[in-house]
Order: sequence, then C-alpha cells, then structure tokens
Amino acid sequence: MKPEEIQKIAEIEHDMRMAYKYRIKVCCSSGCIPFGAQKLLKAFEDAVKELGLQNVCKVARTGCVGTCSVAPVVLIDPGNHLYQNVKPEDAKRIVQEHVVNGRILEEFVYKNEAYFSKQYRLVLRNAGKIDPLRIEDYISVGGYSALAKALTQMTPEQVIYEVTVSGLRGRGGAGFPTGQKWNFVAKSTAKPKYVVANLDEGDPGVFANRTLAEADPHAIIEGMTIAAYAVGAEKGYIYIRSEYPLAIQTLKKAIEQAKSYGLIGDNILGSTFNFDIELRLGAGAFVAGEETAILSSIEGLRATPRPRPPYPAVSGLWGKPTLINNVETLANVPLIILNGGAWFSKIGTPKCTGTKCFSLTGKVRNPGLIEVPMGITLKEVVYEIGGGVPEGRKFKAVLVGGPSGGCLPESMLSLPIDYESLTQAGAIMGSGGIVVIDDESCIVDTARFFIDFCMDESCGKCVPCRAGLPKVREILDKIMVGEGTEEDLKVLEELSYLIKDASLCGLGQTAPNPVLTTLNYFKKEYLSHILDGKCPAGKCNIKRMEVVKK
Amino acid sequence: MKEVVIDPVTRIEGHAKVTIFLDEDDTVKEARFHVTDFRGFEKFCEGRPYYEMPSLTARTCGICPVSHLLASAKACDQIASVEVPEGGERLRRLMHFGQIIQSHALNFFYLSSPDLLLGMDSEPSKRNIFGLIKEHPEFARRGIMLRKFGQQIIERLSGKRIHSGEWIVPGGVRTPLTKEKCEMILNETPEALKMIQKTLDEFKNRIDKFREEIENFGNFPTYYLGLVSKDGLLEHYDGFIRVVGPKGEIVADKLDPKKYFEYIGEAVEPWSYMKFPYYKPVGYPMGVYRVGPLARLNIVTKCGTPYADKELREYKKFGENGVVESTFLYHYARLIEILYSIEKVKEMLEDQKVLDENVQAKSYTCRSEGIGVAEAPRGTLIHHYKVDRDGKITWANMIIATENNNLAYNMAITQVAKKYVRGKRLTEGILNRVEAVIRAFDPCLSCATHAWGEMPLTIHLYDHRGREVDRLIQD
Amino acid sequence: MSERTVKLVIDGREVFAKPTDTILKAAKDNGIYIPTLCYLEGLTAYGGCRLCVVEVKGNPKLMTSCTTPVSNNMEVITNSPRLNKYRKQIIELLLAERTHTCSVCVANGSCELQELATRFGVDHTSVSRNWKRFEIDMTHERFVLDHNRCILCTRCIRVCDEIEGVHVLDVKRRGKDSSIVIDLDEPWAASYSCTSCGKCSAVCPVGAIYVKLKPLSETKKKELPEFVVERRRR
Amino acid sequence: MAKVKVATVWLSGCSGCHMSFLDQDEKIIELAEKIELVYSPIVDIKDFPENVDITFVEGAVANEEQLHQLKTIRERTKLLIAFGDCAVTGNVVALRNMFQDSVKEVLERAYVENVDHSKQYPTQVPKLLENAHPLHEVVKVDFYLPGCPPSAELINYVLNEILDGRKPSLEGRFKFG
Amino acid sequence: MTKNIYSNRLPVVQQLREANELSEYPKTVSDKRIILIDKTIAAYGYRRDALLEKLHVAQNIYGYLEKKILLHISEKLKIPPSQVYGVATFYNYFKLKKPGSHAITFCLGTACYVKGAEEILSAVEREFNVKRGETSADGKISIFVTRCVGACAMAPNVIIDDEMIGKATKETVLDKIRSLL
Repeated sequence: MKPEEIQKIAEIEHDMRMAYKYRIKVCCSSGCIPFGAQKLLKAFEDAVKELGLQNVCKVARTGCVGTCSVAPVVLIDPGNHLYQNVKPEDAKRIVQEHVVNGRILEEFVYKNEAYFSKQYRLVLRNAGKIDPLRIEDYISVGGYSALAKALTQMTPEQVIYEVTVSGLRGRGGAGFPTGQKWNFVAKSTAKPKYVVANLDEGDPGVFANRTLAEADPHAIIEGMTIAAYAVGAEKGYIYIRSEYPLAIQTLKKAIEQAKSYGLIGDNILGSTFNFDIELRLGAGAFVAGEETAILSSIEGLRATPRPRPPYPAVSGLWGKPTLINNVETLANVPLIILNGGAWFSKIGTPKCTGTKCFSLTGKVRNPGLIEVPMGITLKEVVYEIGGGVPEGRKFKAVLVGGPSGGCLPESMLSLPIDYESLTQAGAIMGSGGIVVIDDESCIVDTARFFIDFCMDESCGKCVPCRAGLPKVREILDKIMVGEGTEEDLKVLEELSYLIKDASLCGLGQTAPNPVLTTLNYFKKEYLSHILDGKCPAGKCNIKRMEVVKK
Repeated sequence: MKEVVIDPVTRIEGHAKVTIFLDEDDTVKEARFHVTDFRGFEKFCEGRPYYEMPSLTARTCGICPVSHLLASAKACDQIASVEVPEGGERLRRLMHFGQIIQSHALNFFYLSSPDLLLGMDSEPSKRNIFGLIKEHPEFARRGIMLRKFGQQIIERLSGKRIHSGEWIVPGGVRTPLTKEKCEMILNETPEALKMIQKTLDEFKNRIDKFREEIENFGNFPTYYLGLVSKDGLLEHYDGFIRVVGPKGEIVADKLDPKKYFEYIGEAVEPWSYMKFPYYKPVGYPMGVYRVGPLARLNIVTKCGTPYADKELREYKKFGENGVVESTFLYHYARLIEILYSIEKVKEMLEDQKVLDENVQAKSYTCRSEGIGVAEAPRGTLIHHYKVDRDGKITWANMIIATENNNLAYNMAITQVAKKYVRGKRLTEGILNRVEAVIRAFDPCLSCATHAWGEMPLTIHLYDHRGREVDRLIQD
Repeated sequence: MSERTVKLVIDGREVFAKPTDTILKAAKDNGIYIPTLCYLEGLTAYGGCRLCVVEVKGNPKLMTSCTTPVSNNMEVITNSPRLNKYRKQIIELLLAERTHTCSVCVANGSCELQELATRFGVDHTSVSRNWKRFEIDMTHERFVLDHNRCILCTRCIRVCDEIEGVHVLDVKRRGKDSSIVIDLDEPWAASYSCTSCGKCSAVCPVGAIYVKLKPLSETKKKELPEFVVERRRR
Repeated sequence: MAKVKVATVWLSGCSGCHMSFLDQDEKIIELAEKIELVYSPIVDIKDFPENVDITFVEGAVANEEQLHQLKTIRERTKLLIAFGDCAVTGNVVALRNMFQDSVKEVLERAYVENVDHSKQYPTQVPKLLENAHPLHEVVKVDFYLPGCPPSAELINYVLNEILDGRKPSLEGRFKFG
Repeated sequence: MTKNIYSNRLPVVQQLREANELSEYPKTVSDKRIILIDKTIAAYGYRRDALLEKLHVAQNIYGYLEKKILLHISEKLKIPPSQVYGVATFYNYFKLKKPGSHAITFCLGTACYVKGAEEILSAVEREFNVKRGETSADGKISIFVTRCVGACAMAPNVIIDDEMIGKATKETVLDKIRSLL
C-alpha cells in the first residue's frame, strides 16, 4: 500500500458514511457487554431491519464513552445523543421515535452535562465514534495519516524532535519525558531494537488502557509504529493483561488488519521500514507492568524487576535496546505528528502537557472513565465531573494514583493534577485511578486494603517489599482490632520509609504511599483507633481496649 | 482443709511453688510441689532433623546442658547406627565430669550452703551466695572456683561453657582435645581436689549439727534407680539400669536402658506441669523411686577411685544395708560425686589416650528409633526419639532427671511440713525448711519444664473451709 | 584487562576503578566495606537484599552498589546514618521473616545473616517474628533444604544455573509466599535434574541448604575460587 | 554509696543465662561490692520489690502468670534488660509457635500421648499463652542482651558499663545463638 | 518422549515416584490434547520466550496446569522444569490445581472493595464453606479473587461462570450460586 491509498480509503469510507442519515452506535466495551450490549446491538439491527430502515440507518458497534455507570449506552448520530440504561426491548421504540419520528426519548437521555464539558478527549478521541473492529473506520477519521507523514516526510530525528517539543511525558505513572526516552533508544547502537507497548494495567479500579485498546486499537498500533520508526526498531510487543479478553481480541484483529493493509510488516507504506508487532499476554501479575519486569515477562520469565542501570534503553529485551511506553503515551503520538509538537505543548500546563485519562470510581455519583487536561484541579474532577459524593454522605478522602497512590483530604482538593504537584502531596499520577472515599470508609482499613494489594502483588525479589509489606499490614491489622500502640505508629512510619527508599522497583517504592499519606493527613483517625478504641467510620471491629498503664 | 502455698520456691533451678494442705485440727495432711511452666520440647522438635536434637534439647537446661547433649547424642548415635570411637566417648565422658562438678558445686555452694552455714532461720535477705561471700568469703570463693573448674573443662573442650551443642554430635564429638588444653586442666586438678576434700571435711565435721534435718528431711524408704557400669561401679555415661529396693536389695539389675518404658511409667496430676514417673512393676503411686547422687551411691558398693571409695565407706554408715535414706544426705552424696569426678578427670587426662584424634564416626544410615540414657547430675535422664525415613523427628519423649524424683518431692515436703508446720501461724524459717528439702534434691526445674519453671515462693495457709488464714511471703 | 581509568569518590576518598567495575568492586578493591548478602562474586548480581545500597550524589534514589557501574567523577556515600538505619531494618526484616533460631542452627557461628546482625548491632527485631512452619526437605542423601532458614537470596539458584549449568532450583510463587523450589516442586531426592554437586550448599549464606550432619563451620566455602570468578568475568 | 539494686528474673527459659551470669566466677565477688541482688532465683525474696534499678529478665513469656509477673516487673524497674535469646527473640521456647494450635498440641504430646497413667492436661497451673513471646512484644524493654547464652564477659561488660553510667554498645560484640 | 525420567535412581526414589503424579507421565503422551499443545509449541517455533503463551494454551485446553503438562512443556521447550514451575506459580492466572465445576470470581479491586465486595465474599465463604482461592470439598465450586475486572463503575462485581453480576449484593450472589448447585 502506498500513502496515497490511505487517503483514498478515507474518502470511500466517508462517502459510505454519508449514505446513511442516522448512525446508531452501541457501546460494545467491557463496561457495557456484561450488561447486555451484544444483545442490544442485535436488537437494534433487528429493529432497523423490521422498520425497513436499512438504507437510512446504520447500526454499528463502538468503544466506550466513559459513562460506565449507566451501561449499556447507545449513541445516535447526528447529534451524538447519548441514551443510557438501554435494554434490548427498548431498541425498537428508540428507533421508531428517534429515527422515524425524530423525537428524542427524554427518559433515556444522559443528562449530566458537566461530565463531558470539563473533559478534553485526545487519547480517547475516537471512542464512541468509530467501530474499533474496522480499520477503515479508523482511517476515515484520519488514522494512519500520521504514520504516512512520518514515513514519507520526516526523518526519525524529526519525529523525535516533535515528540520532544510536545512535552509529552510517560503516562505509565512516572512521567519521564517521552522524547528524551526515544532519543536514548535511538542513540543506542546495538541491534535489533525493540518497542514494547505496556498495556498491563493492573491497578485495581483503573481501566483507561483497556478502554483505549477496546475503542481505538489502531491508535496504539500507529503510535507504536511511529515510535519504532523514530528509534529504529524492527519488532514490537504489546504486553496486555490476560484479564482483558475483549481488548485482546480487538487488538489481535487490529494487528491482522494492519498487517493486511501493509501498515505493519515489511516495507511499510512502500518505504524500507520494517516493523512487526506481536501480542504478548500477561497472566495476572501487577508487577509485570513495571518497566523492567515487563521485559522479564516478555522473555518468558518470572516478572521480577531488574536493577537499573542498565536502563532498558541500553539493555532491555534480551539485552538489546528497548523502548517501553505506555499505550496511552503512544496513542498521543499520531496527534503530535499530525498537528505538531508545538500544538500539543499548549494543552495542559507548561510542564505537563496534554491530557490524562482517569478512572473515576468509589463514592461518587458519576463514576466512569474520563480524560481531562493536565492541571485541572481534583475538586473539578470530584465535584464537577464526578458530581460529588452521593446524597447524605460526607467526602473524606480521594485516593489518587491507584493502590500505591496517596490519600488526600478535602483540604488538598484544590491541588492541580500534574506529576510534580501530586508527588509533592505524597500521591502519584500512577496509571490514573481516582477513588473517592466517603465517611463510611475507615482510613486505616483503606490503607490496609492497598497495602494488602501491593503485598499480594509484590514479586518477592527484594527484601524491603517482600518482608516489609506483610509487617506493615500486620501492624495495620493490629490497629484495626484495637491492639495498636503509639509505638506501632512509629514502627509503621519507619518501615514505610524503608520500603519507599530501599525497594528495587516502583511497586515497592510507592507501595507505602497510602500509609504515609494517611498518617500525614489522617493521623487523628489512627489515634482514635489506638487511644479511644473507636473507629470513626464504625467499620473496624475493635474487640477490646487494652488498658495501657503509664 | 487448709492450704499453705509457697510461691515461688527459691534457690532451686526453676519455677515452682508448694501448697501445704492442713486438716481441721491443723495437722498437715499433704503437701504438693507444683511446677508452673511448660515449654513443649517433645512436640516442637517434630519435623526437625534428628541431628539437630542435641543442640536443641540442650536448651532444656542451662545448668546441665551436657547431660542433655549426651542423652540426646546417644539417642542420635543409634539413629545414625554408629558406634562412637573410643576417643569420642572418652571426651564425652570428660565433659560430663566437668558438668557434674559444676552442677553439684552450684547446688551445694550457691544454693544450699546458705541454709547450712547461715542457718535455716537466718535473715532471708542475706541467706544467699552474696551473704555467704560476706560471711564466709573463703568458703564462697572455694565454691565459685570449683564451679569454674568444672565449667572450664566444658569450655576447653567445646569452646563454650553453656550449650555446647555444636561440639557433641551424633557419632562422637567434633574436635579432639589439644595437648595444651589437657595440660591446663591437669594443672588445675590438684587444687580442685584439695578444695573438695576440704569441703567434705568441713561438712563431716558439722554433720552432727544437722541431726534433726537428717532425721526429718525426706527420710523415708523408696526404691533407688540409676545407671551402673557393667562391673557394678558408679557410672554416669553408660551402662545398665539397676533398681535397688528400700532395704538395699537389688530388685532388678542389668536392665537395658533402651527398654526404660518397660519399667518406668509416667503419670500426670492436674496441679503440676511436671510429670510423675513411677516404677512400673509396683505401680502408681506406690512405685516411688529416687534418682540422683543419693540413689547412685545407694545402688553401688564402690565408686572406682581411691578417695571417693574411702568417703563412700564412711558415708554408707549413715544408712543400713548400704542404703542411705535421708534426702538431706543428698548433699553429702553430691560432695562425694564431685570428689569422684575430679579424680576421674585426673585419671583420664593422665592417660595419653585422651588426646586420641579419632573422635567422630560418621554415618548417614538411619534407624527409625533411638533412646539415649545418661546420668545427669540430678539423676537418670532419658531421651527417646522416633524418626521417619529421612531422619526427621516424628515423635519424642524425654524423662528428665528431676522428674524421676517428683513423687519423692511430694513425700519429702509432706514429711517436713508435718514436722514443722503447726497451728495458724507460719514463720519464715518453717517455710525455708520446706524449701531446703527441695534444694537437697537439687531439682532442676528448667529441665523439668521441657516440661517446667519458676521458683520463687509464697506460702498460703488455708483453713478447712478454704479461707486464707495466713500467708507468708518470704522477704 | 582494562586499566583503572575511572576516578570516583567513595566516602570522601578518591579512588580509581576499571570502567567495567561496579561501585561494590571499586569499594572492595580499595578496602571500603559495604555489606552484602545476596551478592557473591562470580555470580550474576541480583540486587535483591538491598543491603549494599549506597547514596550517589545527584541521584535521589538509593543505588545497589553490586549492580551500579562506576562512572567518572561519581560521588558515592556508603556509610551514612540513613543507610545504616535501613540496613539494620533490612536485617531485622530478614530475621523476622522466617524462623531464624540461631541457637539450634547448623550455621550458628558461620552464618552471614547472624554476622551482619552482630556487625550492625541488630540486637532485636522491632517487628514481630513470623512462625510459619515449612517442611524441611531431607530426602536427598547428602543435602538438606530447610526453608525455615531461607532468606531467598537466590545464590543457590544462580550457582546452579550459572556454574553447574543445571538450574535445578528456582523460586516458586511470589511475594511473601516465595520459596525455593526443586524441579516441579519435587522432593530433592526425586529431582531428575540435580547432579548432587553441592554448589548450592557451598554458597548458602545461612543454614538453609547444608551438607547433612555437618555444621556450616566445617563445610562452607562461600566464596567461589578466584579462577572461577575470573572465568565468569570473561 | 548505696548499692545498685539488681534483680534477675527467670521466665520460660533454660536458666542458661543465669548460669552464664554466674560464670563471671570470681568477678561476682567484685560485683557484690557494687550491687545488691534484691530479687533472683538464687535469693530468698519472694515478692518483686519496688524501685529496682536494673532487672535482667531471662526467658520468653509463655504463660499467663509470667505475663502478669513481667508487667509488675516493668512497673517496678528502671532499666529492664531482655537477657538472652529467649527474652529477645523467643528462641527455642517460641518454636512451639510454629504449630497451628500450639498449646493443645504440645500438651497433648506431653501429657496424653507420652503418659501411662492418669492422662490429663494439668489444669491447676498457669495457663499457657497461645504463643510464646519475646519480652518486647509485651512490655517496653530498655536494653537487649542477646546470646544463647550471652557470654559471661559480655554480661560483665554490660553490667559494668551501666554501673558506670554509660550506655553499653553491642555493635560487633554480641551474637545471636 | 518415551524415556523414563526416573531411570537409574535409588530405591528411595522409586518410592517417591510411586507417590508422585509424575509417574504416569510417559503413558500420557498419546493424549490428544498433548498433541494440540505440541502443535502450538511448534507454531511458536519452539521459542522459549513464548513460555507464557504456551502455558495459556495448555491451561485453556486442560483447564489447569498439571505437573505432567508442565514437565512436557519443559522438555519440549528445553527449559529447566523448575523455571517452568517458577513461572507458572508466579502468575496468578495459572492454576495448578483442578478447579471446581463452577468458578465464582470476586473482584476485589478498589472500587469493589470500597463498595463492600469483601462482605459478600465472606458471606459466600461462610455459606459454602470454601475459602478464597480454594475449591469446595465436593469439587463443585471454586472461589477466586481477582484484582479489578475493570467494570469499576458497576462495582461490586462478581463473575459466576463467565456471567458478570454488576452492583452485586449478598442476596443476588448467594441466590445465584444456590441455583447452580
């Protein structure tokens, strides 16, 4: 295939689209499928057929729009009307009313305007727009034109330059400047080189990457291919959690399609550039998402992290230079190439450009997947997009950054979301989880839950994390049953610092964050367990109070 | 019924208390000796390699760890099916003599002599080794040095005074004795010998003063049990079990120690963690027997060393038919054993064979069972293990020297209490006598708390309605 | 053999090292002590015990000296109150992780963990000890694997893989549940890949793998011979 | 000059540490000048006195009586020393903790399985705790003196340092086991 | 693969072998499913790094990873068995024991936990006397715990035999399981 052909496909697709007046898009992502999205798709197809509207109305699947709490959802174009909680039996009525009678069914309409108005969708630009299983759909909205541009009009150096200018930083959590990373790999002389797309999103309560893969798999493939071109890699791996069957299927299909279109493989778009992508499945290990552990896992070993240096950019997969990027980072790349780094750098804040996807969950009214520009405040996210905590409850804390993030109190809500501010507050960007906790939840219990998670997921290689986390948990358990002492808090803090500073990888280095931040912001609640024998949330079962003799 | 509780019993090696029960007319009905701690060695060694047992079981007791090491190692020798080379056996024996010297010295000088020298009714806060240092500095120093002599033998052999578990191993011992260390010990023996002889003389000179104690401190007939060598001499390491009856008759001889369970039974009472072994052919609780120095000297007619044999003849005069009955005379027997041990140490070291470098036999073979028996300072000590095919312990039983005397303790304290405790008032001196009889036995309660523990002492006096009428705390 | 061309500062002392050296090597060659446990010269560095962490100027993270190569003008601190505190804590955690009962251990007196505890003054563990019981594998005719004492340093795994070349041993499960495994979790005697060479027992820093009926003080050669190390370097 | 009041206590242990204390041999005589042994298994005072300056506690805490006793000791002692491995780590005494239902299992073995007559658990004795604990899990400990047993020289060093008003430094001096 | 891996061993080993499930190994090579695995292995060109993929395939075919399968993969790929075992046990997804006929998977992700998944889980554990990660004595149900199935907005989520129950409550879950038995 030649670059011009992409344009041609896009035009044909466009014409085909225009042939239909209406387009009914049923969300078929993991959020909606358990609630009958497949049946719904079928029901709409049947309804359209039944009403004889095949020539007017196109029924298609699409990716997640983010409002998973009201699943399943249906979008109807033109107008992008969002219908929520649709059941198969409603399909006919909706088609009848909306398409035939031109009336919008108010009872189904999603009414929370603020949920969308505060968002800015770059990465998820195509979610809810295209059918993820059709490469033509992707091409029709401008897909693969960035690849074509890079291959035909730019040198690898120019590509890296644009990415550097864009200020894009790694979305996996650490926020390392992407351009710089590419540059390291590009400079390495050893061959072959590899690109790894990290889709091992293991944080409980986070599903942004999955959504991306399910809604727009080609954006990942395109971004990866551009990256490979820039650093001179010939082989790429997408490492994906096995818990995401739909995303795996979608990606598999997308890779096949891209191959058949000659968008990956040998002599891509007629150039001399060869790049092949292989899908690699994880098997339930959170730590495998760590930059070096992912390498071990791809090599077929236990996913234990390796000490750095040597960095993967120098010695990664099988000792060869390897570029590892999160899929969210990669999905940004086509946009940067098309619109230029300078354009991208204007989004977000000067130090943190672009947007970030968050999974907003916990005790909020509108949970779901959101994408917001960097620099937005937590308050805006929790109250405006999320709609605040449910009626009658009180906001207690927000946990930012997944299980190893930090618990921030109400007073910190004006904090802007960017790497530096979050780190300073004791939280992390992580892979983008925001969990809201209300007054029903005990802060000690919450901290224990996260420690529990990290403890279960610890690979066991280094001592502080392997042996330290169970001890942290033990102490929290003790506090929760009312047997803790103030001395324990001291030990807890000291242990946490040890684990944070001396652990081998990011998992251990961030695992104590929930404990440290809650000790910092919610010490009162700990002391209440210890000294008064009371759990403010009424959650812990404090058996007895030991009378401490002074 | 009234009850008097002495809690804890002091100046013994471990944790225990005593309860004295009184009838309505205030006469003593019974007295009980309670052991209040328990550690569970017999269970927690399960699943561990058998060759870890010596160093593990040595931790039953810090006073006589060597005896445990020996009994345990002997059991392990059987499991490993090895015959210990003569050199190894010699060094094991040598170390054991060191231990008998130090352990007996500990009991006599540190624990019991305050009663003997300062008096049963003397000021309790001074009635201890520190009081002795002040009042009888030369005597106290002699005790310290004698114990040191014993401990140093152990240290010179194994490098460590207490818990030399890495030295005594299945198949023998780990390292031979060096010539240099041999000479060091040898050079100290004359002095040690002099010290013990002096002590013996002093004891004999004062013995008339203790007529009352000899008469009343656990003076009753029992069986006596212990090891004797194959030619019938005093023995601490190996040999056969001999049981002697109350009248000095040999009830059973040449019993195989490995078949201990055929003639020793164990019973439990709810008020003590220490079990009650009894002589099986007679039954429980009539099969009371005593072990330890007194019993050992009762079952033999000769020690086998010149000085000790001379003392033995003199000693036997305190009993009939060669059997000395009074528990108080355990002290006497103990001193004779120290003398014997020092003589033996000298004899062994003077023989060049002691430097034999072939000290350990090695074998991987496993038998499934091993029983090791040794005479600990306090009496016959039995370790019995069963192992699986790989040599992991699946079951263990230990009968500790101190336990053997358990029935006798209760008889002895009952006797003392009957003699001294009268009416509603108690005095410290009375209670001290109860304790003194226990001290005479020299119970090692850390041993017995493999199965027991703590020994400081309060006496409660309860009336027959169970009300406390008096309590005496020794302070 | 390359020259000592890299100049760096360790604990305020200017030292020279080969470009291929690690910080640990450079320190050792210059008589500067850095505690190690999972590291054994001649085996691939593992970086698991974290005892050898050092501060490198300009790097906010602590670096394991056994894996970090030297670079010109690097400034390294191997001994600071913070580092020593962490080291103490790590030793405590190791002592608390499984049942390390020194008094009845074959390694008593020649155990690296015990020695480190002594050196760093770890006189007790401020965290509570675990008492989980592991089966001891005594099936092998000569060696014993006692998981109760294992500190998961993986020296045995590495020596088996890299020197003997068999890889009989590996780690099973993960995190706090990790333990050493033989073949497919077989009793040692049933291992069909084990060559009974005994290297694992020779490098075990504690009493987890040892020669039956021998105390460690008699059997251990924890360091690989210099020529082996040299050969491995090539 | 008033003598320093020293107590030694023996909980669940083997007495080896006390023996090692006595292994100071003739140095005991020198010590007698400086210290007064106000409570110990080797002296006849039955109740733990008030205002003790230094208490050496040997052994782990294994039964309810010892737990109570240790708390009393803590209240009445200025400087509490965990004396020996059992007190510091639990050592051999704590090996029983490795069994699931440790108390029942150890009692069963000792008092039922291995007994010929009147098999029963002793009941009129202090109840065993579910686990044997090192001292610092129960009370605050001021100084740790590990070793199985700690050597006489070490004991002597520590005691003399404390008597001279210095804090003993154990780095490089002691050894577990 | 017909050679007996235990030839030339001590008698002790013979005994161990008899007690060991691996002893049947040589007999099972004719198993058709093994051939299926072999094909996959061949398709991957015997590449060792694709071990995880092969374990995935084997688990899909057998439902769980028996030791003999692990050994087979180890021999085919020429990877030491301990390494295969280490990898298979590292990842939560691989099951080394036969699961029950009904799989009940609880999501214990943050959102589900915050919304009370733990209580539902304990209720199920109590009612059916199975602990998490284990299979009931009658082999009917297995309870698995996973960290986030990614449907956080519908928390708490329980998956019963591939059917997702969103916004689950104690009652709905218990009823559903009861109806299965």
